[in-house]
Amino acid sequence: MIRNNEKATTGQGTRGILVTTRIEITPAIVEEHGLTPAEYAYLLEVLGREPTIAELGVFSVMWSEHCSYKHSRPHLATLPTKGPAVLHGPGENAGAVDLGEGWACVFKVESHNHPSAVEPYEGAATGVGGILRDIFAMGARPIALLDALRFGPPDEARNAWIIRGVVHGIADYGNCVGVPVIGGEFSIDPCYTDNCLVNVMAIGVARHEELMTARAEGVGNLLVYYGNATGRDGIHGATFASAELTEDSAEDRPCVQVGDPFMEKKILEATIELIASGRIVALQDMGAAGLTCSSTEMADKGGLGLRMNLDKVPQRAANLTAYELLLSESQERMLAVVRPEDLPLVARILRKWDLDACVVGETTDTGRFVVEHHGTVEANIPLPAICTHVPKPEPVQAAPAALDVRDWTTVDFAAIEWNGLLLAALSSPHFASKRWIYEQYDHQVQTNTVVRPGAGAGVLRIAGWSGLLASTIDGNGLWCMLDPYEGTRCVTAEAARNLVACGARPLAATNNLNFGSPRKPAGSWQFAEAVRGLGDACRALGTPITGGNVSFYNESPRMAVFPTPVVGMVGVIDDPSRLTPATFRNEGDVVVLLGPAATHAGGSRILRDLTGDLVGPAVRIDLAMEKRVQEHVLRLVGDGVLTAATDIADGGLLMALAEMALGSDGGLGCEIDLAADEAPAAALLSEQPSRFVVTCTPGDVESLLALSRDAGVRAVPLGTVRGGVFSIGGVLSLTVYELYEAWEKPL
Amino acid sequence: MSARWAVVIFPGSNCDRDFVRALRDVLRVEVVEVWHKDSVPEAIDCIAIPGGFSYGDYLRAGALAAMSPVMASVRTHAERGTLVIGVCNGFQVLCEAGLLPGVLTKNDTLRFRCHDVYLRSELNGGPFAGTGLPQGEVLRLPIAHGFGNYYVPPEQRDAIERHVAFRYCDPLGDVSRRANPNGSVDNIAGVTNAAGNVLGMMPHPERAVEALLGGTDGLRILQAMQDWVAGVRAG
Amino acid sequence: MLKVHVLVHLRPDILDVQGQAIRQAVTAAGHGGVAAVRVGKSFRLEIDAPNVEAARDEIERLCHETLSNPLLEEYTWEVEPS
Amino acid sequence: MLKVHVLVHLRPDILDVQGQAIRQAVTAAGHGGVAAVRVGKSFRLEIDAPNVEAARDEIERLCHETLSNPLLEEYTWEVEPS
Ligand SMILES: Nc1ncnc2c1ncn2[C@@H]1O[C@H](COP(=O)(O)OP(=O)(O)O)[C@@H](O)[C@H]1O
Ligand SMILES: [Mg+2]
Repeated sequence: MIRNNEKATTGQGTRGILVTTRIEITPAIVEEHGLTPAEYAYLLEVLGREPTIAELGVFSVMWSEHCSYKHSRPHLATLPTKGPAVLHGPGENAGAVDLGEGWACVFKVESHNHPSAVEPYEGAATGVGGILRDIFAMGARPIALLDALRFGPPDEARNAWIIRGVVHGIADYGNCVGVPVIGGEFSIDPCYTDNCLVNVMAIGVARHEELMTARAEGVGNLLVYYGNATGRDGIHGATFASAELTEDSAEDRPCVQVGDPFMEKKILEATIELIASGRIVALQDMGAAGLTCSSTEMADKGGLGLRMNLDKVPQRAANLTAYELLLSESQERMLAVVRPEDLPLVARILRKWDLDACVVGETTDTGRFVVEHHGTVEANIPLPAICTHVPKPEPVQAAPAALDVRDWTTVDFAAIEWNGLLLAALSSPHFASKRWIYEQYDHQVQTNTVVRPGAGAGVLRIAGWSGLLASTIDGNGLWCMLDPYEGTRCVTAEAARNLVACGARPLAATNNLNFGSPRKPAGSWQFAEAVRGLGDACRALGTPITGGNVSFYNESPRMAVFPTPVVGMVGVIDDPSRLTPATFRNEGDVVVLLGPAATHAGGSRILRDLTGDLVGPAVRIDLAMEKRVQEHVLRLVGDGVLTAATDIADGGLLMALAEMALGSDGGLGCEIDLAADEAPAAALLSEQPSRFVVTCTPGDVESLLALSRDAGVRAVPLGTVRGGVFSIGGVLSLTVYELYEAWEKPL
Repeated sequence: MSARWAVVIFPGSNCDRDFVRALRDVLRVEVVEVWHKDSVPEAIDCIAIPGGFSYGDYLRAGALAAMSPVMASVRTHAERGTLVIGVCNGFQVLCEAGLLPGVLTKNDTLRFRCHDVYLRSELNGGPFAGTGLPQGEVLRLPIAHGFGNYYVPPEQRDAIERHVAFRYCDPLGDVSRRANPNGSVDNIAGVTNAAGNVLGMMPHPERAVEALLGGTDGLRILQAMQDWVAGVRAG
Repeated sequence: MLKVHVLVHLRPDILDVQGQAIRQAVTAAGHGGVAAVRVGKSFRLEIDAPNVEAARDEIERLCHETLSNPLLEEYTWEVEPS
Repeated sequence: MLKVHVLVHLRPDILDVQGQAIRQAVTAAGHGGVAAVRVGKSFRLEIDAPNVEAARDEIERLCHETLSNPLLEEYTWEVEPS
């Protein structure tokens, strides 16, 4: 046994330190920890000796993609992150923007794809828990959730099991904590069969002065741990989330975590009380890589060091090793930095919620992460080596993958019977009513929900603030598969358009980048292109990125997911009386299409489902035009000209019209006529961006058309809102009831 | 003379703030928040037990909260005639505590359900209806629960019939099987105790007090309680 | 008809959040002697099979694939006298 | 430390919708032989008492007042070898 702490602290330790753990670090162990030989060589250089097994574990998780963003960081650095409204950009637990009147909105999206693929219920539930903690760790009370879900077709039993489990897991967790789910997405494609995508966005609000950061300050301040005790669950979750799913993953047992929403609710309330007391220096939840990541990041941000004693960590399993304590991803745990003199008050607040304040360490000025367990130093690592100076992976040769794309004109449109096509599309799980999902979510708790899920963006009021907050989350893997750059630009524009449709001015965005392996040329190229597109679109639309998440390795030996960036956006309706519905409101209103003409039906979700092929060409966007149309719609909303508005996205004009009918209370449909020279396939199915369907009273049509002309936005009257019927002249004729019967299909 | 209200808060309550806001900001009454480890003060006219997942609803919905220290004082108040309203989880707590008959079990759909329902009021005057909410009136209120399936054993049905407060119905007031969201016996959505001063209901009146959020029917119940207290005070 | 009783409990290394909350609440309510609680599920099945031997594989599969998730839970089963 | 195993099931006259749903699901998944399923809860307690006699009243109260709701459920318990 060695006790050569001194040597270790000065970084001159010898092999002797290995004795403490009695595990020899073989090349096989290094490989198991996901480190390349080059990375291991760098580790040896940093440490000046061989690592202990605990240290190897720490390096492994901190250098994993999940924590270090090593593959993505250079790309993400190109995103626009500044703007007049941005209070905190990427780098904190979550981003924050100014809403005015002293209010801040904190929001972020996180994925829990890999855990959900093996244990859908707990995987999704713990995903909700994690993103909520990111929000309240910033000092904000979580007020809403949105979930973006993607699965393989539910006619496969395993997919159906995953779908039900994920929805149930989100429901149980969010409902219990009491945060309403006010929107989301639900999309089906065979490419998500082996890797479902479960992205959850959370939104919180705080007064500016209540905002908290994860930057430790001061030497000799205490690290206070509270929440659930640490167990063996989820060990190496972060490295797990950074590796492809294989056949064996199902037996990758220790990675599965269980959620405890009751504990989450208690730590939420306690945290808000703690922050209000003004006695917290810094705060972070223990998420990926648990105690290690949360403590080291806070210390490193403050340029400090850390000493930690693992004997003080609350434990609920016998004989946990230092390795396990450092890497456990047990849920519902928080770590606060507290001045010693404030500890009694902090402990008193925690006790009210039946929580203990456990001092597990303190900040130092050494810049090192020193961990003791049972009287032995188990780790002694310079913090920058695991937090900032992470090894750079070798760049992967970026080459566009050859795609097997079928041109849309080769589809036999003459054979299409449009009534049947629409009904089939409406009853497909992708387009069918999501009521069966959002009715399992308490979408009204906290009594702020002004627009419930069901049509368009979710809208919240915030007591004490004069505006309304609109939010949406959007993605489209199909568009991005065809062209990751253009697709991502279109997705970002769609998110903004969703907000504009309800009358909201887009403010800022968050994103979740779901991709395959960045170590393969296709994945690496798709990622780079998507991030480039995201940056372009956000710059053009004036919506800075305030945070986000990257999920790589969404692939299995037999398939990779479509590149699927998901964009979450928040916006503001300054004048609540201008809130505009997404559904038909009055019989006799005139239906108008705003935006460019459709040129092709490539990228169409309906054609993909119909043919099983990737039907191209890719959807492209002119961002200047997009911005012009959006500003025009906001102007019309402001002038009170519109009675309803929705954007055109997946499913094209056909689905936009159908959804405006299906969401209306009174069974309102429409009678539409396409221009004589327009081919129905392109007109109805095209997913060409920058387009809205709006309605106005007959009396306002002239001014709507005139205003559009002045704004340089194409406006085409399509027809009229009618009770009960849904017809498109010469193409299809159905009743709203028939639509409804096809659409309302619970899973 | 305005009533003094207490809102009881358990760890895991999540509609407590909504209830307080409905009372304070909309009904504009005086409210005290009572933590589960404390007692409801003497000088209180109405007690609200809000919804949520007290103690995570682990074991059975409401069961662990029913054993908590504050419930002794709620019981004393209830016996003395103080008005008590339990909503959603609060209803489950009151049943588990034996202050109301019956029990709430898993929805027969086996799913959590959150949407608006219609309720027919079966109350014939009294503290929760007064004159503003006539018998047979149809209200529209939201539900949000996974355990709202009301059950009383057959031998107790006759006894509680007179104490049924609300039944799930269709928009026209028809109490049909289709209108029953959770399998509750006889479409029961709310009941009172025999004395008539304790009400439990699954739908959320405190969520329906502002037009902006989709309806104000919940206000009618809270206002009735308010008026009743004023009437009693006035003698 | 075979009567089979299946018990499914969380694996010992997994946090039993329900059990933990129940123990705290019953202790606070005066049942001081309760030192630990772990919660599981009990399934009473009736299976159409002449005897245990004929049903053993079916029961094992049922337990493994449907009634429990081996990632989180473990199970035991026994045939009850009918 | 006494190890007590408590089983709580719905009373026989109460429809077990969850059990029914499970039966349908397993039948659909190919387990044709499953004729009935009833779902209950299993609690494994550790009670600080020297022997069963000393703990009997406490256990009965716990089962009756807390672990089950007699309107819906019935319970059985037994002490397990430790
Ligand atoms: N997984 C989900 N969770 C909650 N709400 C959802 C989910 N999926 C869809 N919704 C809601 O259903 C409505 C229709 O969805 P979608 O057609 O994707 O809307 P949009 O075209 O506005 O993006 C929206 O209000 C959306 O928020
Ligand atoms: Mg969408």
